[in-house]
Amino acid sequence: MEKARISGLQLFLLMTGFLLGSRLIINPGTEAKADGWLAILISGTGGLLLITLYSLIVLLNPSRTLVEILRDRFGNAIGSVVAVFYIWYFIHLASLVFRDFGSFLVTTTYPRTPMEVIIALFALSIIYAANSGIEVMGRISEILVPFIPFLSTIIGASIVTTHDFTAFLPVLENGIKPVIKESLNLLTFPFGEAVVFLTIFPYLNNKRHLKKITTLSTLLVTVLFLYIFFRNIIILESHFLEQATFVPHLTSVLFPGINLEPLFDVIMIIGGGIKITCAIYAAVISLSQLTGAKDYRIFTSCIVAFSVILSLWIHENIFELFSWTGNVWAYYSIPFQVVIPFILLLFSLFKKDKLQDEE
Amino acid sequence: MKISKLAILFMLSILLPGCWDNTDLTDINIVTALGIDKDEDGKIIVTVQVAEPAAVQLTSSTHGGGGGSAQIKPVYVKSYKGETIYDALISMKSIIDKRLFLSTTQVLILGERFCKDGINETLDYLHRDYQANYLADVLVARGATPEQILKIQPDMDTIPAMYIKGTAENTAIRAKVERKMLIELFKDIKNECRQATIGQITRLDDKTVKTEGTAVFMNGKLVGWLDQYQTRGYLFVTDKVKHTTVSCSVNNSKISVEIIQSSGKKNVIFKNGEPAKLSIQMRLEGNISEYIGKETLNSPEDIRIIEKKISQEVKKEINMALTKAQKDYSSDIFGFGELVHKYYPQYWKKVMDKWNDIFSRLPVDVWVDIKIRQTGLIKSPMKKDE
Amino acid sequence: MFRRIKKYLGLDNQEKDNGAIYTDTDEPLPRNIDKVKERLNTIFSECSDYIQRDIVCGEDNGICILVAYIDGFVDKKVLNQDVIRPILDYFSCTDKLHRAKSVYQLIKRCIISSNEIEEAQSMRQAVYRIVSGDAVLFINGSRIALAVGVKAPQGRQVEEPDTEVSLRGSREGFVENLSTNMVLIRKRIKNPNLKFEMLQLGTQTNTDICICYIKGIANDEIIEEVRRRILKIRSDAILDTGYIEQYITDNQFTLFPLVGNSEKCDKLVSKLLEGRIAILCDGTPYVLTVPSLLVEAIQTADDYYDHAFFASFMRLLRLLALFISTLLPALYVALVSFHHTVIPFKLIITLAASRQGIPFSPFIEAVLMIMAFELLREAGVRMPRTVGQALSIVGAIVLGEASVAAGIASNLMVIIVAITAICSFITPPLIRVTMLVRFIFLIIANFFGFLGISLTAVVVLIHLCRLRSFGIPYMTPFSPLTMADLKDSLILVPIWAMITRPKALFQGDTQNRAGIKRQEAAKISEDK
Amino acid sequence: MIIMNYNMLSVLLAFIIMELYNLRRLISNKESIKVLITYVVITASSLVIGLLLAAGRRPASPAEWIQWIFKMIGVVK
Repeated sequence: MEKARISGLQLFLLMTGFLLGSRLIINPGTEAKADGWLAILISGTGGLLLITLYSLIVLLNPSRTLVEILRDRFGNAIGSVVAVFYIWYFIHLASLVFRDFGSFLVTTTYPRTPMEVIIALFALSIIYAANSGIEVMGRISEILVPFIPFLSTIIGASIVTTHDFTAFLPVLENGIKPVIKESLNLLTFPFGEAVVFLTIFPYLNNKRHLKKITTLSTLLVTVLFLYIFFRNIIILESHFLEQATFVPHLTSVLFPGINLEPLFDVIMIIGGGIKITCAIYAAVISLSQLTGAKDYRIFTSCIVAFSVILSLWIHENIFELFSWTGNVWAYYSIPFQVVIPFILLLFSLFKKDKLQDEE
Repeated sequence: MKISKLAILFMLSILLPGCWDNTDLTDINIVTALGIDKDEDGKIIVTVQVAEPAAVQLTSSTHGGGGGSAQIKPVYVKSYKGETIYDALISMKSIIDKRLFLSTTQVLILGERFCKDGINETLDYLHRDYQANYLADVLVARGATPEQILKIQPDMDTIPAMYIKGTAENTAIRAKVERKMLIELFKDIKNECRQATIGQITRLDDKTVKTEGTAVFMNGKLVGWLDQYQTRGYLFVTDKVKHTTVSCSVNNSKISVEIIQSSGKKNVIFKNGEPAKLSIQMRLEGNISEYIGKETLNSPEDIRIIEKKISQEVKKEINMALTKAQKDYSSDIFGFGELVHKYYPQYWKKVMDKWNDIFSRLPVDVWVDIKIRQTGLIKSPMKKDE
Repeated sequence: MFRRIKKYLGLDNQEKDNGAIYTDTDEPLPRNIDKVKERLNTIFSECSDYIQRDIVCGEDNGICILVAYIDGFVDKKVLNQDVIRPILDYFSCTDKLHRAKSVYQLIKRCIISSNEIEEAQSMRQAVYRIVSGDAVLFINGSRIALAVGVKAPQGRQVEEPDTEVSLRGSREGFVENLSTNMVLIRKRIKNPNLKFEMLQLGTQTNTDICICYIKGIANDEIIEEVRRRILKIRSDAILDTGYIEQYITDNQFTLFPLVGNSEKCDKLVSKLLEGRIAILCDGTPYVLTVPSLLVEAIQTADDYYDHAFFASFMRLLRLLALFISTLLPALYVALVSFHHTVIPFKLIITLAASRQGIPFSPFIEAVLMIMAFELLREAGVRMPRTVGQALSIVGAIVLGEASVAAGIASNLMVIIVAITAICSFITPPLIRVTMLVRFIFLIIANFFGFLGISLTAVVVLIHLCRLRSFGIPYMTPFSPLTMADLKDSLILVPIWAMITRPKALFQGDTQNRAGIKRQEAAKISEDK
Repeated sequence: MIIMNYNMLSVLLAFIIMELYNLRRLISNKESIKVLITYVVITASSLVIGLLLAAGRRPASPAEWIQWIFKMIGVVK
């Protein structure tokens, strides 16, 4: 484990950036149409529970990262196998964000630039960021993450088209089912993805504030999602939302006189960058602990390269990407985000005394 | 060492493939206006109006002087036929020199025939293309093709598109034309609860155009027009009036009242689970801007009389618009359907497809309340003292 | 790497040493004056400025003294008055017998009226004393030589530095003479806690280096670190603080200055009072300060003397200038060659019109213009001052006009390069950094537009966050966010509200140590 | 005749250079054989997949496998 410490504020901002991440590109709660706000509220509550679960695990296993906890609780062999799955999951997560990023830019601004080049360019800066270590990541998030809410607010502040403040009506037009489905989607992307932070929480300098930090971060993200959702639906109406490929981008070009698209690109680079960096960092740290490498940095470039290739490989076109993230990702994530952490928590609770005796 | 490594990689990744999206500003044609029409065979005719930046600057700086004899024209207009809009635009490259750049489109003019065939599906390209300008003004050309309108050479502005946009903006403030941006048109198209309307443009001569009136659509097809007064009535109901002047005559005197604030509220009143009637409530505030007549104007009662008269006038306009929409076109351009959808979703699901028929049968209750606040710099009208 | 090469060269030199070249050895001083003379003559052979003088006096000419010094280095009048005359007078007047042993003590205690007397116990020390400007007295029969400080005042007067001009505040700048500089500092901090640690660096030059700090304010760990790094320097020559800077900087592969420098006394003193450590070097007016943070680039000495509102506004302006000078050309290139959708309609007409007929792409155009500007700037700096001014006028007006008229550059590009140039002058410490970073941004903007710019900006930010100056993160107080230090960053609070010293420079408790500034603050409020 | 995607190849080339450089450091760091094997396996697999992608012979992706598995279980329709 790196000998580094991050402050509470840094963790808060890092986590907020992570959770906002690529959800800023893909409108939160589109599938539930006008009921998206309900889905956001439900998933926000669920996310709060999940993230509290993760922080509890870390609090019960102080200064241990994911791999060490897994090995402690499940035994060396099973723990290592589960850890390998987690590493795969983190890489997969990073590659999905890479892909979102790539398709977004290719669609909106760089139609003639090949996606692989854009992703590779992004990957280079990710390698640099991940190699800098968790402390620098915390510091960089301190500077960059506050831009996200700031810029999002600017984009929403004055848009020329007519506003319809009742656009979110009627409530539950299509029944509760799409709302549940959308909240499941939102719960697993992005809230549940915070399982990545099982490798980052241990670096917090003052563990007493961990629960407060995670709760605040989740709440802030939920509020921002609600804001973005209402902004979009008020400006664009619910019928329009489902049609657009990248809804927030659409709202950013509706500013009178000047086009705010570059601001949106900046938001996305920050959010997506932090998300990928966290995922890559988690994968690399876990891998180096699993193999017992002295320096985690040797794995960074090869993991990033792999996840770039994976991001190009994994889906053939944008529809596959969206339908897969919409339909499969939630079920695929549940074991990683809910089941295993829950078992870990149970194991940690029951074996707590025994371990303390050993220490 | 790490830095040098990164630097090498950057150079490699940059220099090997080259740059893709790098286009110089001098290599694009700045499209100021776009016209879309159909010919008899159902092919799409796309007209572009392209600005020549250098010429624009030259003409605007030496405007009125007219010194240069062989000046380049600030804009040129070209048309081309194709199967789709994109097809026509791409094929047009055979007669123009540079890539067309659509993001600067200020005005989009739709031809009458094109609108009659339906716009719902055909405008897809303008929605899909990343360069499309969602804030362009959309107008329907009446009695002329878009090409004829775009070919005007106005005295007032070097770029015709800017001139057209200016007139539309002007008239929209007067509430005599519906000013529709592309994004709002798309919203209308997408929204099944209301029907689209687009402002109307007509050509007067080769130097002037007039934007007044509104084109009414029904399921994406042009079905008719509203004249300027009906347009205002329609705009009153949809709460899009900003400043306008309503005139009327009271006892041989003519009064113009400037509306400074207008808020319209529409409602669908349900009885026994069925819509019973539509209600429209208007609250207006205005100032007297002109009074030609012999009466004095100094007591609150005088104001009351004017208020009543003006409210009747507004009511008349609203009723005209409603009659047109209900009886002639049976198209719910006001968006009453939206209210039904939002507050009575169960009922809406049943009648979704035949809402426009239901709408045209419903009686309407119009209620207008106007308050006149100020009378300008003088109180009583101009006349000789007796 | 350079250190390695230097070391290598240094070894080479030592191998080549033979009798003709003086080497540092701890040979003792010979008792016999003739032997001393012989040795000194071999050491200073072919040194025409080396002068030695025999004094023979006393009863039976029993006392032989050799005075050795470098011509021009010592004040001859003082030497004669304070050293040689008293000796001669004393020994000619007294009839007492003097034994050789007591002569040394006698001369040291009773005869020489000069204040600076030190003992040199070996040949090495004696030679060092001679080359550093003292007159050295070798007394026959004594194993200890006396070094008398009779240095003639050298170098220029204290004057206002050209590099850092201030509108308000002290005009005194440092000079080349180390002791004058030390006096200048001491003059402002009349406190025994102000420490000067002297060191000699450079195997050939034996330059005096001085580490200066205020004990109790500066962090002891950082002082120790500075000492450690300076002592690690193995070099032939230290000609300027710039040499030291390159040796002690934390990161060799960064463009950003991790060691600050200043020529102004009041600025340096305020840095010392904030807990920074200064490194002075004989022979240069530039004084290093460590740790140096990025935020110092937008701070000037004037800020603190002026009203806080104006100062804060100026700082925001300077930050803006920093951004403009690095990003503006790149943003322009990205805008003109990639993001036409972003430009407002009326502007795009203007831009396109100005680009009409320009044969180069915006990137090439920008590179050409910026290059031309950098050449002009360099020429202006290198030229004699009067010529330099003429040159800059020629460059700015004639070249700009002509290139537009010739259709090589667009009007807008000239404007942009001019604004960039002006802004780059606003933050002098970063002027060379912004120059290079500007090019990096420009190149990447030409290939990837805003995406490239923002990614590079993020990489630069990460780089800045990675940097540390003597253990202090370079981006402090912004990241890690130090709330207490924000009072002196972008926004400057009035001087009476600055009750604590920069927290980032301490690891320990700031409140206990924050005496001096607090007392100052209290004094000011009392005076009011 | 294989049509190669040159952009993809150049990206791959950049990564290969970086990873070879890294490999040198890995060896000089005297990491364990386990680390070396993991490193080589990951690098080689990304290289192989990258080349296949560049050649336009895209193998079935993990996403498709996962989807297939879920379809077998019956979670996803």
